[in-house]
Amino acid sequence: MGIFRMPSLGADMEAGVLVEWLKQPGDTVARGDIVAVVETQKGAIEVETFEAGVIERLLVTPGTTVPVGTPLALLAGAGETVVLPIPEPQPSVSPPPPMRAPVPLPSPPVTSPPVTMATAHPPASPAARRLAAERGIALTAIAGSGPGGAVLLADVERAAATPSAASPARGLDLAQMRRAIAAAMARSNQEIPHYYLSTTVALAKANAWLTERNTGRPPEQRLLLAALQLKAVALALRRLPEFNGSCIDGMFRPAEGIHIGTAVAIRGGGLVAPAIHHADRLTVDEVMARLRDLVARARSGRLRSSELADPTITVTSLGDRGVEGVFGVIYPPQVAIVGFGKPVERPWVVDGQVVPCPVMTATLAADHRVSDGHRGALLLAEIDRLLQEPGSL
Amino acid sequence: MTDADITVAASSRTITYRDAMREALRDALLRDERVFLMGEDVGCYGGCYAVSKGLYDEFGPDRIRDTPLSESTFVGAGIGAALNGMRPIVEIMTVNFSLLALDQIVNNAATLRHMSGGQVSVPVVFRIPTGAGRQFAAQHSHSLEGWYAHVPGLRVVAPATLEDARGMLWTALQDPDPVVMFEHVMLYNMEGTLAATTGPVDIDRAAIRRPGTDVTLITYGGSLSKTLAAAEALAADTISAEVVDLRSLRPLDGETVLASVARTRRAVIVDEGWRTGSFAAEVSARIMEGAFWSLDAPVARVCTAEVPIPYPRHLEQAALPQPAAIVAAVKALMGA
Amino acid sequence: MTPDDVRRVVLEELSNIAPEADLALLDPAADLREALDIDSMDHLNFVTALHNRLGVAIPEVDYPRLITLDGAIAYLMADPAIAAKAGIA
Amino acid sequence: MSDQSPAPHAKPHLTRDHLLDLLRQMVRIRRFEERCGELYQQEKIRGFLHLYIGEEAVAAGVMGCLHPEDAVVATYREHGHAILRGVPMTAVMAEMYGKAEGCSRGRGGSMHLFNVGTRFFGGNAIVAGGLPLAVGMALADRMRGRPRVTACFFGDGAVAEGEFHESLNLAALWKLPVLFVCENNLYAMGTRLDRAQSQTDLHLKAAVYQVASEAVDGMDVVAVEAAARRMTDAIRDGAGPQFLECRTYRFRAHSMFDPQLYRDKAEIEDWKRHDPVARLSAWMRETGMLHDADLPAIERETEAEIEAAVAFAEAGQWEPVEDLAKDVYTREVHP
Repeated sequence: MGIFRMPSLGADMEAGVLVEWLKQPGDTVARGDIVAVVETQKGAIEVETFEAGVIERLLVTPGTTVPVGTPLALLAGAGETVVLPIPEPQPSVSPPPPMRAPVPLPSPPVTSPPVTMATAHPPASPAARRLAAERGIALTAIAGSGPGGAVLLADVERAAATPSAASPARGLDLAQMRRAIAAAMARSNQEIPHYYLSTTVALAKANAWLTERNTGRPPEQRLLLAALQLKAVALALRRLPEFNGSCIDGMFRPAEGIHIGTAVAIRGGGLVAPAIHHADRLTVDEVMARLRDLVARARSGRLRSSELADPTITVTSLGDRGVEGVFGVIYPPQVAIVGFGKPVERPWVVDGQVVPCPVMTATLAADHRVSDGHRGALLLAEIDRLLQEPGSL
Repeated sequence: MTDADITVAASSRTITYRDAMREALRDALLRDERVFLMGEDVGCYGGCYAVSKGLYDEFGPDRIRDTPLSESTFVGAGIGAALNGMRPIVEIMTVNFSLLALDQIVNNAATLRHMSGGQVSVPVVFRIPTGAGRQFAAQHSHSLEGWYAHVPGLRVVAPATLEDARGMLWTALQDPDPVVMFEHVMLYNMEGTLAATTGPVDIDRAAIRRPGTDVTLITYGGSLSKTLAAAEALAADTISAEVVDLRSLRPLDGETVLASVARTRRAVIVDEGWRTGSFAAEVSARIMEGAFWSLDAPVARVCTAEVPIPYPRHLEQAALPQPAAIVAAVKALMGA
Repeated sequence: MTPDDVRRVVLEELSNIAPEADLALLDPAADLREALDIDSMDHLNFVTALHNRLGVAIPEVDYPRLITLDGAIAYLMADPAIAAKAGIA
Repeated sequence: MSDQSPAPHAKPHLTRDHLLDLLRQMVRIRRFEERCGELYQQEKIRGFLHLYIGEEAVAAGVMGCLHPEDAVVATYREHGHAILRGVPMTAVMAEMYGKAEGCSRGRGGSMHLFNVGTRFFGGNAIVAGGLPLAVGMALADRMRGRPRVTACFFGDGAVAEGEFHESLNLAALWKLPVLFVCENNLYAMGTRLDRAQSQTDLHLKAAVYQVASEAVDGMDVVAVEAAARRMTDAIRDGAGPQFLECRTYRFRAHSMFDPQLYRDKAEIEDWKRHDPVARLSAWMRETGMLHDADLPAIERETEAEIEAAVAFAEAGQWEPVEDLAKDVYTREVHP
């Protein structure tokens, strides 16, 4: 005999409210008879039985909401009594096969595995990011040639153009660089009669000026002592031009512009001295900006050849670490090289009083064929004087 | 009828998406006598999806107008009434039948203002049920929101939450231009709590339904729940997914989308339309144009397979975007 | 941001400056300039990167507090800008 | 089942055998639809389901007048038409389940039954969507000089669609061999005819387009058959399109999920007094054409046929998901 269940009356009907029984226990029903009224979100619908028989028992009282398939009443056939099957979990109709993991539909054509490297700050094209990640190059070390300075694939390829793993520095062939320096230094020693001068320069005023200038400025606009040093040398050369030029076959030719080659140490060894062009015409801020740019590109091997070929003098500085004094070797065909040592605290006589004062050793190595000690001393003195009036640089 | 008469007592109540939409209809009919509802079986029958059930008895046949099965004509008539001072709400039974009325919507509703040199505007709202999921087979399962979002002159919105179902209609009615509001058929039974005071909401901005840092999941309408489910599953794999509900397809709130992608650097778009020429393609193009330099991976799309929707349940589900496919797309972007 | 987040940013920037250095072996109490051969320009770039990614001011007077890795992390964690940040820059 | 003999318009006398056959066809539809209603409530059939109970006389009357090479275009209420046209009940039931053995490989379901073998060109779920198709098929027949008829079934709702007017005009203009069969059951889903049509005498609408048209009692299978035969003969004689308005009534809701708020029960009961199956069997009994054993025999045969169809559907396979994109194009195309 049968069970009369809550029917599914619509595609999106999950449950129904039994509103009213139209038949009572004991009533006989034929196939198609209306047995109950069910309320759905679309209104009350009369529900028929598909089995004939006698209503044995009503299982749900009017007003209750039950899910589709729930037994609502028991029907006995002629003379039978119905045993309610133990309410095992309502076996909803045999569902279609359990959904296998969705078949890989023509999924989006993902090209190479995407890069998951730390997202560098500067904008960079996805292609650039991917190659940089593969080659272990930090995007921050690459100045981009794309719009807004974005790093493009070509930028990374250039930076990545390094020989075998030997050279840790990116984009630079240190072995080849070593050979070039060696050749230049050897020639310098053979051809250029160096004479050397040094003097001690007080830095109190320069440091005070720098500290005052840097307060309140974000880091990228702050100045280093090196910028003042370079500008001082450039202005001093205006008054003593014989230290700014080249000497070829013993003949000195003064340079039209003051292009100061700034010695930059390369990590892991190596040295380059790219030029800051017309350093004398730049403000201190501009000198600093050029310096920052040159150091960054030098250390990532992205210097333009023109920048390496045409300094008219070289300045080498040990910064705030290293030793007090450095005597350079002149880069042929230049005729002079200025050196700045590590600033140190020293007793210093000011207005007859001995006070602690930061000082540094400034040196000059020059080509005796072109100049002599007296003019060299004037140059160092002029540099010293200029550094005592940092505001005028 | 003043505003005061429409306040609702309880602080918040459980309500379905369908009831929230009905409340919005009733509220609009009470507040503005220019508003009337027109469509097939919206009156005596109570609405194909029972959204307007009971309104016929309350407002009568003049403002709850059953129409013959003449989509082109009654949609055109709605546009005409809007031209002439009314604020019609035209219910097109499903997006599948709206194809018969596309000419009126595109060549009249969307075009009249511009074509007339700004002399007229068409303040009509089209409510259109959309989407698949109930085995209604190919002719009754389309998702064509992207077509409408292509047409200048139309605004297109897709309420995916109870707040939007309750709040978008009034704002759309205030808009002097035609607004197409898509209601995904799988949302009608969605139940949840809604504050009694919820009123009109904006229809311009996208909403971040779930903050995240590793990838941006962009979706709208009926796919929102599947996208949130995918985000949940990704969280278990320590992938933090941000879910952006576009809410409006035209205009598209590019600002919110691009800001999110700039932060997460990856984007997956979930759209029940077919991939080729889908709305997801438009969103992907805008990301490529606006956030290219921030991208760490190609923009991915999870769309409906390019087949007429089949009747059998297991094929229909295999064709439609599913959380598992969204999770797989994200993992592909993360190189996992 | 957690100390781990800050540590990750600091080490990332140090690796940009000294890519060949094995930061895992870095003694957190050592003077970074000596350990990683950092000159004044490197140091300025390091401070600039921290400023841009973490939004901390780092005036020159505070440079001495960035000499060691632990010192730098402690200094950065104490900065109000860090407490406000939700995630890694 | 259909009249095989190509003899020119041989008119079947209302013999006992012929009447028994009409009765058998209507009972097959009636029981099949009842069983589908039951299977839907047990969630075996999903999606939409539109039952033909009450309108059987129209399909039974018209199908008998069509030749094998004629064509049929129907609507989403097309189970009866498909079965009477010769589509095996097993294939139709399997399609209702969505099984791969279904007449549309399970992809169409209740509203989209197709069977090219019997030239049954489908149910169509868009109201009036089939009319332009029928006109086009008839155009091809006319251009190739093929003496065929295309029978196009649609409801009173379709009469409000633009396609109805465009199709009738085109068919009349080009004298196309189309039999337009309007199953006017008084309701377009929930909208009564007089709330949808200014002119409710539908066959007059067709006359305006110079299409020969006639209305007939859609609850009387003999009347429907006679009219349909007259019209198909006229079409085969080159008289051009014909329009047959069958005034009938559906005893069940529009579809499964319809509380029928739009009509009252008294009206349904009133129309049930014209039940086409009961009417034919009563008339045959009165004229001595129906013997006591006939109806029980028909019921038994029908029950057996339906049980076999359900068993066939239950045993059917689901189409493999890998075939999802199969047959989107005739030749493989990847967008």
